[in-house]
Amino acid sequence: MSEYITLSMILFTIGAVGVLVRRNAIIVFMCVELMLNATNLAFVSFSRQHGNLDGQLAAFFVMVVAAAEVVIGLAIIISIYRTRRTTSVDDASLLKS
Amino acid sequence: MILSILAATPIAGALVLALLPRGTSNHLPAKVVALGVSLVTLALSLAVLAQYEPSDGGYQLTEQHTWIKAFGAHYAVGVNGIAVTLVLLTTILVPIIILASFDDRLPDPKGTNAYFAWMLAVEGLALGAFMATDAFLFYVLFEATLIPLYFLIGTFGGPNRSYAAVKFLIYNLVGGLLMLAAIVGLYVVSSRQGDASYLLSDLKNLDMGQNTERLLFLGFMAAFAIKAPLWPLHTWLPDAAKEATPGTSVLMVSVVDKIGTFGMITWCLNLFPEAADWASPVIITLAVVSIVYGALLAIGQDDIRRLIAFTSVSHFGFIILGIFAFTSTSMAGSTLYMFNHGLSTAALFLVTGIMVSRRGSARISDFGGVQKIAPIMSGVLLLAGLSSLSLPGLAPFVSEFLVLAGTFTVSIPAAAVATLGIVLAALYILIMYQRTMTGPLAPGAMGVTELRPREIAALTPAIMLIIGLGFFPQPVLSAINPAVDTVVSHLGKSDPTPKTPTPIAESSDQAPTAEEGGH
Amino acid sequence: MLDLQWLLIAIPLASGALLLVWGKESDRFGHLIGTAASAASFVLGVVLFVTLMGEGADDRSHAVSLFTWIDAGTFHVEMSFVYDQLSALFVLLITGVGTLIHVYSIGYMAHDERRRRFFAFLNLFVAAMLTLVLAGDYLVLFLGWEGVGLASYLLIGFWQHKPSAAAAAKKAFVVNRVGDIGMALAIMLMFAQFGTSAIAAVNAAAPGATDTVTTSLGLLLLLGACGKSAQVPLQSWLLDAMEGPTPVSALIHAATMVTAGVYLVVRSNAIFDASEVARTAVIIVGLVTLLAGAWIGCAKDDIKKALAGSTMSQIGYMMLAAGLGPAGYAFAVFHLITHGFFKANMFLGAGSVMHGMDDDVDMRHYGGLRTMMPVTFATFGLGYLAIIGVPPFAGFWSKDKIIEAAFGQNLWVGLGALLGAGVTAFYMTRLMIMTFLSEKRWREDVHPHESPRVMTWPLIGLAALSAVGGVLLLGDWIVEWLEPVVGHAEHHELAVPAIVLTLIITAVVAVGVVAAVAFYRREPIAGETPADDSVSLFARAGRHELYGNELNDALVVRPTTHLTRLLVWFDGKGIDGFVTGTADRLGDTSQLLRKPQTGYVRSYALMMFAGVAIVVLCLLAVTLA
Amino acid sequence: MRASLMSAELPPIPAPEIEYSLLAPLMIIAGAAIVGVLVEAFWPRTTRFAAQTVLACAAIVAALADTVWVYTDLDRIESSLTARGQIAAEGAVSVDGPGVFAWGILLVFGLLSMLLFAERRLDGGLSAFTGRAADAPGSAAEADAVKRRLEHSEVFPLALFALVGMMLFATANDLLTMFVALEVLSLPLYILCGLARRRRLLSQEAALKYFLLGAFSSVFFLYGIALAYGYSGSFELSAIDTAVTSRTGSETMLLASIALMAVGLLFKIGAAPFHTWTPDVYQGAPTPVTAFMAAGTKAAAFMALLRVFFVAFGGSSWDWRPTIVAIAVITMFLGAVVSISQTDVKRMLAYSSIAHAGFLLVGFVGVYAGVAGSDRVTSVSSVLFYLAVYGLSSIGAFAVVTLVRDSGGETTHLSKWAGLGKTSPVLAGSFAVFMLSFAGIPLTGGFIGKWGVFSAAYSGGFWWLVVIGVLVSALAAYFYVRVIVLMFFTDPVGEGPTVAVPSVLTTVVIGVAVVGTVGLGIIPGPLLDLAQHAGAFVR
Repeated sequence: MSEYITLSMILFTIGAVGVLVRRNAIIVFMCVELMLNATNLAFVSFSRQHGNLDGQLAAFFVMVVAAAEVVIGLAIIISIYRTRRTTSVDDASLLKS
Repeated sequence: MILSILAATPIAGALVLALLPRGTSNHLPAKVVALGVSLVTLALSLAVLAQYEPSDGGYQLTEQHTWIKAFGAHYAVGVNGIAVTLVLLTTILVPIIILASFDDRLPDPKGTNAYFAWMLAVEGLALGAFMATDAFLFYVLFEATLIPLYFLIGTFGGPNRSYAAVKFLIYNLVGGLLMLAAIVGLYVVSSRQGDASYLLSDLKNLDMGQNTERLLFLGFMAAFAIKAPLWPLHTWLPDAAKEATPGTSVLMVSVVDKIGTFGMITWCLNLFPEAADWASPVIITLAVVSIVYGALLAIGQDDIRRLIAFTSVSHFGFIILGIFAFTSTSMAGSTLYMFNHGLSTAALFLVTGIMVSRRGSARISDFGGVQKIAPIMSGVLLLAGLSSLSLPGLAPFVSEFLVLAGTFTVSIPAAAVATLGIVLAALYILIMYQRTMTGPLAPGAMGVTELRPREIAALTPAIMLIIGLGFFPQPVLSAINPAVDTVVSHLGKSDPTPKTPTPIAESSDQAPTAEEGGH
Repeated sequence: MLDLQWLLIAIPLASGALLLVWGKESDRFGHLIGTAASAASFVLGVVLFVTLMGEGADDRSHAVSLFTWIDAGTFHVEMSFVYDQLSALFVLLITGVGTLIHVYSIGYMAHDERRRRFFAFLNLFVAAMLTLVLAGDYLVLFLGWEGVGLASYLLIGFWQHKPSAAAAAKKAFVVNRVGDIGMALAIMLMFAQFGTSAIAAVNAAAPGATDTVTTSLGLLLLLGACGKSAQVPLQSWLLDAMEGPTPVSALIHAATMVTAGVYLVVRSNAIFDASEVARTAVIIVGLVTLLAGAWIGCAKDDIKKALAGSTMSQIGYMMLAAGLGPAGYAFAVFHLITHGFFKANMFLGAGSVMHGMDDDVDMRHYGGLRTMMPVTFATFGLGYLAIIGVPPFAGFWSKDKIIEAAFGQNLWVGLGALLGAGVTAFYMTRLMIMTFLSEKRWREDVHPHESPRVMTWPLIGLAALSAVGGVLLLGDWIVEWLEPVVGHAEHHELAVPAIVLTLIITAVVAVGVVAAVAFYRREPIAGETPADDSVSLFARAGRHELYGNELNDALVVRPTTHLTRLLVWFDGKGIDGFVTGTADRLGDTSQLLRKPQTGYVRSYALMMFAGVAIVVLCLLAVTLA
Repeated sequence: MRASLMSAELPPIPAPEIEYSLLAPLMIIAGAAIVGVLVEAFWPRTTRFAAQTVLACAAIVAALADTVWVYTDLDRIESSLTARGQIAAEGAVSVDGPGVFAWGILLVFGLLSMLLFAERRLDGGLSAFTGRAADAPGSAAEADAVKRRLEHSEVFPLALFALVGMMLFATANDLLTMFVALEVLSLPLYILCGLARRRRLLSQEAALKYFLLGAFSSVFFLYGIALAYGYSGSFELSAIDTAVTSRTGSETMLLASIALMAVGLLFKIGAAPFHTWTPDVYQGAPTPVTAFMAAGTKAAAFMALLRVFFVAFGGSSWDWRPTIVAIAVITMFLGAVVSISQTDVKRMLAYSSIAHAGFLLVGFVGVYAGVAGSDRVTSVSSVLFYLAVYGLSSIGAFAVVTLVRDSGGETTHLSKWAGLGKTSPVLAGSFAVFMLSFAGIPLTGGFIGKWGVFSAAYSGGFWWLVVIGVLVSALAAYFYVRVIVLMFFTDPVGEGPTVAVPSVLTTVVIGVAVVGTVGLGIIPGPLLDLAQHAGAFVR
């Protein structure tokens, strides 16, 4: 059982590192999605472990939320892309200090 | 009820002034309204005095309503002899200040209404602080006085006013917030022993435990020591006094700073008697340092207003010394000193303010020989100065001597070093007088013309009181004594008895009255 | 009747206040009001004195309390006055000499536009001085003490437009304040020890107090007395004080105020009687001042400063006498009174001379004035004879008694006093010669003339008193009169009969006179003061007032100035620097802390991630540790 | 009918029991939001903005009225002396005193924000939101949108969705609901942040940053939920509490769960070191949105924080308190210190909000639940009061910001504010009142708020934290005071700022905020009693 949790953690960490190192907003965003799915894996594993369905249910909720997030996120990224012709998160740094 | 009306009158006056149209070019209506309100307040305070029974040491004319139930805070007011003295001082000084400030040249004349409105606001809040018998109410009013003063300094002061205003505010706020921590602590301690209450009468009997008591005492003392100001927490005062208008300076030093010393007696000593006793050696030391240090610094100043500010540091040292000597003599002296220092500093600030505004400079070296063209002004300056150096026959002498004599009975070194202050006081006043008023007329000082009738009218009451109380301080002292005795006995202290009582203690010449003297 | 003693004070006080407040319209007659007030006080003083004489010898101390001045805690002070044998004499001296000087001032200040204010200040002085001598409580005495100080300050600096006058006034006040520390501490000590500062009570309790207490009290009072009476080491202000108008010098700085120190010691006799150390200190101070003043008097060319040196010296005699205890108190007072007569006389004479010499004070510019100013010369001459102690003039009697008593105490003290008498004769003769006798040295444009009557009549009055003042000693009257106040003196048998001593003294005086004549008649007196390096070290030191000012500068003034500068620096850079420095540091911190806010979202994410790691580790560490 | 759809072998799923009367406020807002979407689709463009405004405001007012009714009707819980209310919606929502109180203040904030959203008089008759978000800034299309006076009236339903998310967040009784609520409140805000009419580049950047960091933080929160679930086997707070008190599972997992959930929540309240988004987003977002976020998000997130930590993790408070104390100190200090060197009003207010998060955390770590039968101020009641006052002053302050303008829209650089007190004393005076309240000067609500959180901390034994708190308050006061210096004591540079004349909407907002701020300083009693009355959380 703990292997799944370990995997989930590894995936989560990969996602987090991806967020930190990648410049492309889309990829950063995809890394967040990866982290969400790593969490889903954890939910399902724990659900199995505890023998109730709450965790699995949670996974569905998370998927829906993730979908909604994708909509919002892509909208924002696209609108920025239209303005700046780039999706690099490093270019959006007018607001600082 | 009358106390509430007394405090509310100037506040209401301030609101009226704020709403008054900005009218004519000389803003006379606003000035007259302000003066009128302050005189009504004075009349009310005299009415309070008429109802006050001096021989009673407790709180009178009390009023009490629950204010914030969750905090145990009350709207509770009342006056004892100490409070009534300071109420009187405030109400006497404000009309003088307003009258003397009629012609102040403000950076923006449109602000005249605001100028006087803020002054009245200070008066109302200060009166409230003196009359509050609830720690929370006291704290709120104590801190609230910062805002009008902040605006008075920052809006209407000299070129460097915003720096001075911010320094004033932050400095005092640091103290005030430390006191807030203690106020919060009081609540916690009090609520642990039943229903929370901030009433002075309840807090007096609170059992807090040694360490808590000391911590809370330090919190209160931090605020008061900055306000009063005690060395080395004084550096905001010279800057503020230098930039503020004379009227503001008087309000600040003569009235609002007195809340600090008043708070030491009424709150620190009543609430934390053991902690006060514990801290007294350090505080006495700092007070003595203040006396000498303030005086020496005053000698070294070239700016008249900074000089007066440093003299106040020195005088506040005396007041604090008297309070923490814990004898009824010295404490009565300190209380009287608050009153007298208020008067003498008011006279000094106002007359030098007139000088400075006519000369366009506050540097002592820019004056010289003014006596020749303005004899009355120089006379008033000299008299105010002499009162500041505690010349016998003028009011501050009585209080200063009481402080010293009372202190001497418990600490000879403190009294002896403090006595050095009387020489230094002579130096700073007389050097200032010598450089500004005597000698040949300085080239730029031609414009320092004689006092005008309105200015004389403003200064006369202060001067009369300074002289009158020099010979007849007893009316004030008789109100102060019972209250001070109550505080001293709450501290568990009593005055040391004479070591070699005189064999004819009640010699024939003083027999009739001496018996009344013993408490 | 004797209850009216407060009126003595009230009359001049009211007059002074009136003159100050009343506007310009009173300029024409203000001086008359002032003089009348002083005269009224004098008349009342005489009436009271006569009444007192009528009382029995033991009933002559009459106390009255007007009101409770201060009552706070355990501190209680009555505004009380005592009219007794001692204060009665002083009242007469103050109001009598005071009135004469008021009269004199009418003429002397005739051309001063601020004459009204001058008289107001004089009245205030008289009121304060009377308060001082009538006070029944040390604190009331202190009130008068400071009141005369204030009046002295105002009058020395009366011509405020002269920077030197203003400086001298300030110096006088400040130096006096140093003495006041002693007074103030003494009163506090009385309060702490005896629970009262009423003079009678303190004097009654003093014998019961410990040595430490009485010695401390004595020394503290002596410090006060030194300030007021210009005794070493607080002597430096008196010579500068001559900047004031001459009537002021006569009244305040010769006849009355400067003798207040002596009065204080005599009044506090019980304290000094109880402390050998304090008495000795008084003697030493008196003796040193006696000689120092005489020394200075020998070297000054400024007529007023020469007289001021003499005043110091004579007060030194009084101090010395007072330090001798019951044996000397009466003689101290006696000398104080005779000195009040002749010194006021001479000061007014000097003023008269200056009046005729266009306010020149340099004796080197005088000479041969006896013919131009006969009345002044004659009256001054009587004063001269009195001060050097030529029988039977007033000074002879008083000084003789003091020297005699000094020998009774200690041979060396006696010798010192005797030497002083000789030197006195020397410098006074020098002064007479330079001013009135020798050849005329005044400049062309100066036209010496006798002063108007309003000035000469007081001179004549004072001269008469200088001549006959010795009658107070007739039949030891003054000794017996004062005995209830100062106590009975044990009579000391001297090694030589009194008459022999008197002869010796007279001989010494004669030597002084002869020496001066020899010195100053030998060759013409230079018209200008010789340069410092052409005169003897002795003269040079005298001219520089024995370097008292330099000493004060080095020991007190300069260190204080440096300390003040240092503290101003410290206040700005140290204390306030700490405050503003803290503010600056916070500003720097603020700049530093805003650096991580780079605007790059990835760095924000990194910070968050690091934050997550830290929070997790913290939680684990807290729990597992 | 129903029975025919069910297959025989599946267990019957009972119909959930929903307490509609208790949840009505939530339903009203959610319903209004959905109706808003429909209005967007069908209502004629010309009056759509007005219709949306009326709809939103009416819904909020109705919800507020209902909230009051719900609050007064809350039942006292038998088992606890201080808690009132009940668990509703099958354990998903906890309608208890603090929660409903939070609804109340959130709805008030929402209403005031809607008034700001609806202000159209400041910028040539158009709202503060861009006409067509899809247009690139500076493009011809954008100019065309302006010419055609297009407006995004979707902001109202979006805001309502965010509002319902906040309300749910504050009352969520299980972690899954809480997560959903978090997203419901966040997602609309991400969009709203990017809709500014002026300075669109900044606005879009703010949206992007907020979105990326928000998503990042909510993943941590979610993983924390997963671990909590793994630890206890349930999402319900009370069940987790049971597990925590009995210490059944792996300690490490519990602690990691606490840490990760704390991160998500601390991110939302803007506590250091998770504050980095705050200044950038506050500055870039349209000011009405900033006001809404500053007041609403902080309140909702704080209630969630309190609920999670007091109800679910209350049993291990000794584990997390030291860390939270450290975070409180760092947050206070950082917010106060960095704001000193800010030159932009909105950024400064952002840092100030960080500092206030710190002060609120001070009240929170007191973990003081009160004593039965005593009226002592508790952590919950003090934080509730603080949130109310802070939110009110914040909205007021941002409302003032919308009025100070130059040709390019709002002028938020502090130097442009110099002399504002001379040209428009009333406006500057109002701003000064908010600043003084933030600084905690007596006679303003901020003072009472500070007193409350400090007393909770003191009661919880952290007197030294109170001392640090007051010292930082003094530090924080410095920059509030500096703004007053600038407005009142400094002469205007050049022409000085122009103050747009607002419509009655903004005026009302500022007026209410001023009256509320001062009123709560002088007569805090009623609101305090209300907060006291709210009592503890229902488990």
